[in-house]
Amino acid sequence: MPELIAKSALEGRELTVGTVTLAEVDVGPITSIAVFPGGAKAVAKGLKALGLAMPEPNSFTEKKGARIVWTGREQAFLLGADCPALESAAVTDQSDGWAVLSVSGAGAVDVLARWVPLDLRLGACPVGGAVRTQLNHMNVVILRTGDHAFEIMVFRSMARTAWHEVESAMHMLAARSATKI
Amino acid sequence: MRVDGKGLIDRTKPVRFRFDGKDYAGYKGDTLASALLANDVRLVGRSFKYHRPRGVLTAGSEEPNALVEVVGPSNQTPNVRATMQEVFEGLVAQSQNRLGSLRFDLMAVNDYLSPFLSAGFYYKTFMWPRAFWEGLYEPLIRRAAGLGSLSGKHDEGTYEKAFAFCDVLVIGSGPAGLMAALTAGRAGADVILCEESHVLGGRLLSDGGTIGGQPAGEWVASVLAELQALPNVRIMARTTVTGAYDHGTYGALERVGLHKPARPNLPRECFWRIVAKHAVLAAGALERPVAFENNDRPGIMMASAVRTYLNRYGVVPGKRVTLFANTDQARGVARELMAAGVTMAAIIDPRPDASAVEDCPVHVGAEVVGSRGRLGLSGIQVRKGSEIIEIETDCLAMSGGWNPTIHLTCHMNGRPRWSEDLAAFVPMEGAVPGLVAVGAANGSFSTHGALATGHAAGMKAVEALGRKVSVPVPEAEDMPYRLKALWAVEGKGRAWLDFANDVTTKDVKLAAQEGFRSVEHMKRYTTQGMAPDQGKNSNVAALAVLADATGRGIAETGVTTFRPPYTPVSIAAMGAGGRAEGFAPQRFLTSDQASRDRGAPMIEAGLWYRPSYFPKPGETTWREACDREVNMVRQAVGVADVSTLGKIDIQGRDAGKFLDFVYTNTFSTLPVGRVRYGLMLREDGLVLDDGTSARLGENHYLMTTTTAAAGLVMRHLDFVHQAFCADWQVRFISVTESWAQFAVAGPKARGLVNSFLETPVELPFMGVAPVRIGGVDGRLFRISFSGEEGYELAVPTRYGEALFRDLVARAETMGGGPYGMEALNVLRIEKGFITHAEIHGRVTAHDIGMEKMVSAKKDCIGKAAATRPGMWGPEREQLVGLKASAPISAGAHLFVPGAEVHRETDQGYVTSICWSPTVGAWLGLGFLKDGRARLGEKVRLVDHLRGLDVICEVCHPVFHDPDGEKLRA
Amino acid sequence: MRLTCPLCGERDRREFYYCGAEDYLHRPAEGAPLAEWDNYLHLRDNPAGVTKDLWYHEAGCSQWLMVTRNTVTHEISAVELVAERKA
Amino acid sequence: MRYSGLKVITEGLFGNKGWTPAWRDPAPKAEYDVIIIGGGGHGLSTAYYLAKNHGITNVAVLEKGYLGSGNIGRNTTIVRANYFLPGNSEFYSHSMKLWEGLEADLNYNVMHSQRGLINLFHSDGQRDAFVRRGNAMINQGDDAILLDRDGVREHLPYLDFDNTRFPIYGGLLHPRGGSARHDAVAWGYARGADQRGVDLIQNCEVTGIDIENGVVRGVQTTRGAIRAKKVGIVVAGRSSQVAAMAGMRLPIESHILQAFVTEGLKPVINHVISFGMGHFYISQSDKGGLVFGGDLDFYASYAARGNLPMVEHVMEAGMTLMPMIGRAKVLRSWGGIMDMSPDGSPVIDKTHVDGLFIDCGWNYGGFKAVPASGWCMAHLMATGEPHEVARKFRLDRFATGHLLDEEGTGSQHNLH
Repeated sequence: MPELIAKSALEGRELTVGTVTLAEVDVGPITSIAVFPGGAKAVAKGLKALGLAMPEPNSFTEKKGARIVWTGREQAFLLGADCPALESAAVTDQSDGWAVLSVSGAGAVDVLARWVPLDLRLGACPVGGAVRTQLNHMNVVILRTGDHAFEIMVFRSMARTAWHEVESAMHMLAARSATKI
Repeated sequence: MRVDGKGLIDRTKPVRFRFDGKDYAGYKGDTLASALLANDVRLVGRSFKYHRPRGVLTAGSEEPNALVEVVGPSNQTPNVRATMQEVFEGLVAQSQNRLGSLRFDLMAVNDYLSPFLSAGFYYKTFMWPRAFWEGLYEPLIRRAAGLGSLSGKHDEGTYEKAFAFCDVLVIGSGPAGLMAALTAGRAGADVILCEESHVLGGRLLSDGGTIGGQPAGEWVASVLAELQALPNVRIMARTTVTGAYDHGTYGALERVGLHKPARPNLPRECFWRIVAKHAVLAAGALERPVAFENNDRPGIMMASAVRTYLNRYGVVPGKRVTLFANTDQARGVARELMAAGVTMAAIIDPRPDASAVEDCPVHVGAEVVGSRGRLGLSGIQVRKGSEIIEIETDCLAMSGGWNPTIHLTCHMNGRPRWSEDLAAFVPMEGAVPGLVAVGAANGSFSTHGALATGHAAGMKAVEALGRKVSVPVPEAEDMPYRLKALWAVEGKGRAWLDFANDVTTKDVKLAAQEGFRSVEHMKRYTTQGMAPDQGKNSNVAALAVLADATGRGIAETGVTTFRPPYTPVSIAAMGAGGRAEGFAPQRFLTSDQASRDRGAPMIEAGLWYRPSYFPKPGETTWREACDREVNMVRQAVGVADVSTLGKIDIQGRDAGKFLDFVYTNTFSTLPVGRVRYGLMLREDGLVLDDGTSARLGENHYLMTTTTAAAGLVMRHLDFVHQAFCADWQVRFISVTESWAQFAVAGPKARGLVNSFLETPVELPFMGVAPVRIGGVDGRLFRISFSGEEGYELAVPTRYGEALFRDLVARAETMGGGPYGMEALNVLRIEKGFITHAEIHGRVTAHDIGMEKMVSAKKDCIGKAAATRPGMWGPEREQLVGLKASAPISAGAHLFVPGAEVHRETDQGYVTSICWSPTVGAWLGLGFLKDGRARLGEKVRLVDHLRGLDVICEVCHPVFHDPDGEKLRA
Repeated sequence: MRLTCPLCGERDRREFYYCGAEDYLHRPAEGAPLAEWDNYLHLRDNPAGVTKDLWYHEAGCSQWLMVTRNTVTHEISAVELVAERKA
Repeated sequence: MRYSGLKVITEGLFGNKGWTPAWRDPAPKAEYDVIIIGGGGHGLSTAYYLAKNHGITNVAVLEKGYLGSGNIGRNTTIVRANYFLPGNSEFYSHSMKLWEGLEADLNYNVMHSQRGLINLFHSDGQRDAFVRRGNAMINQGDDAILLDRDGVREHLPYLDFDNTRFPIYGGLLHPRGGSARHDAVAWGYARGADQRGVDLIQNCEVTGIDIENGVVRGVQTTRGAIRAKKVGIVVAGRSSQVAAMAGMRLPIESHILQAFVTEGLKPVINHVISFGMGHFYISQSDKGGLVFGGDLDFYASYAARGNLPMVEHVMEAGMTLMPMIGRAKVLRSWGGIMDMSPDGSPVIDKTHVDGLFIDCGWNYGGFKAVPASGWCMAHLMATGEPHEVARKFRLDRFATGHLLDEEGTGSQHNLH
């Protein structure tokens, strides 16, 4: 039985238009951690091994390449590291469920302002922010990874639609700035 | 004509454009209206009903008359306001709503028939003979109605939508708006300043005067320079705030590329959703026309518009101008025109105590009572006391005072307040939470009033934001607004209120005469205020005429409802992104490309695309492929991608208990490694969804839902969990996207599957086990939707395409191959399995013969409501199988053979059908009254739409392998 | 229209799904008479004024929210998590 | 005064001075035989048919605002008889027959125009559901034609057949479907009822219902108390408030439905068209405006105005289905208050109070039901028995489980 070849949702696409770069990102394994009622302490202990803890709402923390992203009530996604055994939490592999797109560059906020019903300017969404919201009609998790950088997690089967929509906004924004009077 | 030394246009940049086939030239910064007036073109349109000649009335977006079609290379835009369309090189526009040329419009015959076309005439006629309404009258009316024309071609233009957030949204950039933006901006607040026009400054650009000792234009330039330099201030020109919605949300339309030739990716328009903590409405006021006989001729314009064309565009609309106005402010127009060398034929002021001291003849206590000039004004008649004076004039500037632009403050059903001394409606305080009106929009008509109230509103917002700032208010004119309200001049002839819909004071009086006394009845009966300008130029005067005709005050008569949008917004802008495939996300299977490579047509299944069938060379119809695929599964082995089914991972000590609560049957007793079919009800007792759930571990289940109900079920589980058992030890998350899952079905399925497993496994029917496939951890289920021995092989999605290609290739070596949705549907019908065609939301467990699955030992969602009497009984239709030798159809209805075919004799309906190569007959599933008691009977299947009338045999839904030996082989 | 999710913060209405009045939280006990189920599923105060209804933060944290809201002005005075609501 | 083309000419020649009021504006009497609460389409048609069919003319219609100020004054004006459940199909079929004689009956041009209604479908599953509906319509005696893709293209060439998210598989054509001028329907029935002696009393809000040991005696209003033997509650979106005055809790939730009209355009759409994969239906009025709507805003509300998310969804649906309307500009948007019921079908029934009747639950299909609703409510109030075609519109059907759920979406009020 030959080895099965793996394929990412967008096969590593990358595109720059104007000041904005759009690219598929490999964030490594993704594991959902959903704490059972009363299980917070046990989970905290389990996560200490990675130097991490369950994050505050709308934020993510990073330690040595491993990120823990808030994704709901007593729920988080562990990115980029294998999840330690946590007996008082529901641990579920989500690695293949999501495609991750990075949107970076000076115009990144304006591009996302075309589709995301949230204020993504630094003041309202600082680096280390993680928000569950919409990109047009798709549910997404948006991580603020830099002053001019975001990573957007979207359902893998919808990756092409997400890419198309961000790309169309990039072209329109570039056309606007090219015709500034 | 153009005058020198005036206007903010760029005279170094001439711009050529075309109107109604003739070429003209204007300058950069001109609007189509100003450029046409500069070329002495006065006739620009025709009115809706009487097709009377229409000329430019205003200089803003409230323009009722100068509506044109802008013709692009591949499309055209109707009803464009010439007063807002900036000219650009190569602009092509044409007049609309005419039969023949603009000068000789055959429809103008209506003007002579006007006595018979009074308000509401069409309610009283066109009723005889009955067939004539749709045959003759209506088609004529429809062809005559409407203004501009759509091209009928798809709109290929680029449009966008965007979100914006701010502390303070300032609407309008006149003195009040600039002052509010400056105050908030200097305090460091996050400000957005929207201005409808392409230049900022509002009335200051037209009325001149001085602010803080410097000319108004210079003050505007200095404030704009400061605002542009502030990083916390965003200026949005060409952006109209169109609607006020809940909780500080505002709609706004930005004209992005309409003033340029089309460019790739440059949006024509952008529809903004702006969320503001505080909003300042500084939208100014709209000047009011006066209704007098034949006050609608081209050349009769608003006084403020004449002033704007002079000072912003260096254009004078006439050579001998007259002014008819009832305020001191309006006199400025006459003085500035004379200063620019234009002849002022006369000033007519209805106020008997008005000043007569001007550099031109002044008639005080006088009124204009008529006008002449078919296609453009040539003279007016003035009545003073009993004397009638004839005056030659080609441009009459008129002003009946000002209406504050209060629209946005009334978008939440707030009614404005009538101010007796201003003779105008002013906003009601707090009608829209967070929105405050300032300047002329609030009845403060002087420049000082605007600056002071704009500053005050800015300070209020700054304090509310916890900031501090001190900004001096520069001094400016504070002329009192002394107005003697003049709505209509007494006279016999027709005096226009609504220039576009041709509604005169006679029509309003007729409405009152016929009992339509409410202002809403008057509006609908006369269509006053229902034209493109939505009554901006006529509403207040019309209700004043109605008040007089019904013996009530204006305040008591009241206004009609203000509704978004403030000015019309294109469907393409508000629908940006919806065009073509943008309307909804596309979800692709990992096997998508592999299926397309094999020529499989992909069909929409919810948001997913799934292969319909896999045609082989020589096969011309889908049925040929489908029959082959069915036989292939029955006789060899078939592979199908079933990844679209919803998959929900459920963990925790109480997971079993939780499933018992949402499913009718019991799952807490399911052994680890086994799978069970579950039926899920809505709380109203009807079937929500069905599917298999597997127990992977002591506290670990995997629920499968149908493709269609995946989202619905997830939301349902969240509700049941959070509302009724939030404290249980159970958590769940969707893993639909994490697994690629393939059905392998047929007598050779086990051989195919085992050839992929690193260590073959003997799975019992309805069993599940972890497996290793090609170095990858997967799962193997032994479940079957085809009725054959069947498995479902699941691997992490990244390996999906690879596994599918290998499975199909190997299946083909065994006489099998891929099968699509059509074959899958035939297989499941042959086996009597249901889909949402059967569980369509009006069906109980009893109806589909599954009442025994409703466990008596435990409660579950929907159990109680399912016991309602109407949910049981023989009159309900029950699931049955149907067999026929002739083609049958889904959607047909069932009758007792020989009975009359009518609703009362209807016995049921057909939900799914197929030609079954396995059984060699047409098979169907459907619902029949008391069906289970009628197996073996004959029923008559009637499909009027497809012309089918077939006798069928009623049978048990499971046609193939009823005892399930193949499943358990 | 905007709702403030207790976890995610203030969000545009488009992120939420509305299912109905707060009555849905008071599920009749097992064996309750059908009249109680008619009340639970169908009959509503449907006030023109302040009411409590149920919203699901579909695009956010997937929490069901109990919102105290005025059906005439759309003013929202309170939002709490159904899972953590006071009894 | 009879209306006719001749009358329009003769009056026109004499300055239109001769036209008399379309209805009187009487003050309320102390007592009537029957009081109808609600001067909208259903209230006025009920009063008209009480007088015309049953000779009961000592009737008052009490309207808190102006006649036709509710949903009849703002809707997408669609008239259709394309329901498929027994209980609904006969009712709307009856209404359609009444529509077809309405101009002559009322001597008022309601501009009912049957230019054909097409429900589009975009999958085999949707086709089968529409075939079931079409066959039910024909079994009921109405008209339905199944169009394939090319059949739709013949009628509606401007739709996007090539570059759209959900391809058009075909459509169900309901040739007798169409539209009418909504205000004219209210005014026609008002004039007809007034001419037969019914008192139409505006600016008269009902503030209480007088009941003595289980029997209705009359109502309290802002213009004094009025006694009556029979009282009908016909107030659509406000049903819960008025029913509460009689101690009743209804299976109703009031919701906002937005609708839109564009600036006037030359004729470009001749049918009523509904999109199958999103909330969008459209027709073009005789004045040239495209009149279209979508779905509820989906939260309970009496604000009679909506918010942007649903507006944008409707526009996006229009753009994917018929991008040629892109450059038509929305002139006005409004919101009506829809009385949503747990199965999407109405209630025309007695109540627990003797002499008190209820007509509500019209969701957003009330306009096409105006004639039959009035006909059947008048029959019920006059005879005490439900009319044959409205027999299933019982108030207790939700408790008993005899549902009429056309959408099949269950008891959640806002899903119909």
